[in-house]
Amino acid sequence: MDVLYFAWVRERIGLPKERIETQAATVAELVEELRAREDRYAAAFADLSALRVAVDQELTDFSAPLAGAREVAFFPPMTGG
Amino acid sequence: MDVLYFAWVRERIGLPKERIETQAATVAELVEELRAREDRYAAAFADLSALRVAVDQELTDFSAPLAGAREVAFFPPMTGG
Amino acid sequence: MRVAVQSAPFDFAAEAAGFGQGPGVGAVVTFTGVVRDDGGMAAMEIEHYPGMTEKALKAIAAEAMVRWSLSDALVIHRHGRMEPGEHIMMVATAAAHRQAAFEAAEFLMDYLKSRAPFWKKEFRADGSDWVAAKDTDEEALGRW
Amino acid sequence: MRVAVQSAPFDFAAEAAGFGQGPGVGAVVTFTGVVRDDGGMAAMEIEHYPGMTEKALKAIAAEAMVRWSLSDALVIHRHGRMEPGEHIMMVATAAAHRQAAFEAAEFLMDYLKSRAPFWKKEFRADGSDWVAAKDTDEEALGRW
Repeated sequence: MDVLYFAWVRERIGLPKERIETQAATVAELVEELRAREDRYAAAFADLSALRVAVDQELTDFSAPLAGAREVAFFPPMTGG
Repeated sequence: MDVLYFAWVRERIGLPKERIETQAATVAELVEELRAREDRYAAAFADLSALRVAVDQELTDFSAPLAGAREVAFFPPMTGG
Repeated sequence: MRVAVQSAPFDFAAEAAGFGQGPGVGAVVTFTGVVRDDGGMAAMEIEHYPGMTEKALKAIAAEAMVRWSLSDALVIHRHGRMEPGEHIMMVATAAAHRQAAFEAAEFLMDYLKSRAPFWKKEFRADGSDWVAAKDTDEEALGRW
Repeated sequence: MRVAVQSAPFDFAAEAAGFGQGPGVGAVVTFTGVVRDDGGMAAMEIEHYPGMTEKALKAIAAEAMVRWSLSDALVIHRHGRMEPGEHIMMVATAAAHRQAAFEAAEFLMDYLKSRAPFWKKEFRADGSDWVAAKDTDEEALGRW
């Protein structure tokens, strides 16, 4: 699945997008996998309360299932307008 | 003093403005004098709750004193905007 | 801050383009009132109280400027005859943040509706009538 | 109803001039966000989530259309680099009455601020920083 990062999450991890093969059943499980990879992921996902997640371009929460998902995005709270 | 009428008050009384010599101490006393004049005045001032009054171009109420006033205006509730 | 009472049409887009350019402005709100064509209305005529109208609008705009620390405020209100689709009036507010700009614009509108000396008359095929003031407009003042 | 996400500047006055012309429209509200020059900010950069942004704005605008029986709604939001004084975004709402037009515009703004995938970065002489989301913006959603 495609995993996208925006704003300081993108900067901290160092790339905007990557393809990840995962068996994670939920967003939270995917986050655990990413955290275990490298320090920069652990740093980006250190405080989940400072992050938001979208699955297939719909805002959701970390308990959301990933079955059938094509795209998951992580980013800080939005500051549009 | 100048007495002005607007909207349906003007139409009912039949003129936009007139000069009136009065000893009335308050707006309410002026209204009593006008009511006593002719039916068209009595009709216009039949229901004071449907009227608003300004003394010298400031909104006020019927108990307002007239001492020193140059201009009194009677009109229905405003409908601007 | 600018206030205008006029019978001539105004150019809403041009007024909006020239408004709220100052430093520190982060939010601009405009409101425009348009003559509705509902109910078969052919035209509207707005009567006003020359002299008092300008004073009332200036007082309302000055209060909004202070209360919401506005960078600028604009009120334009027409009088005379207008047809459906024509702009009756507009207000514009400029502030650092959106809440102040929105609140000040709504405050100006609520006061214009019930405290500025304008009276609307509607002309239809079967006659004309003065528009009655709405209780809800009077009640809207309660929140300020 | 129209939604646009673009890096190019937009002409607020021209957009406002062409908006809300339909029958039955009595009230038009616009909101424009402007890059503030306070605190010595040299420029702002807005990142967004292509694809999701358009979907989110359309969903928010469509909800406003239904909820306030709007005649029309417009949302334009820029991304990329902007300097102080430039327009970041605008919303416009057209309705029969002023309360619906105001409420719908405020609803659109509150949702844009906290639910549309945009992120602002400020550039100053001494560096750059992502703008932190405000608790008050999140709380503002509670009223809808």
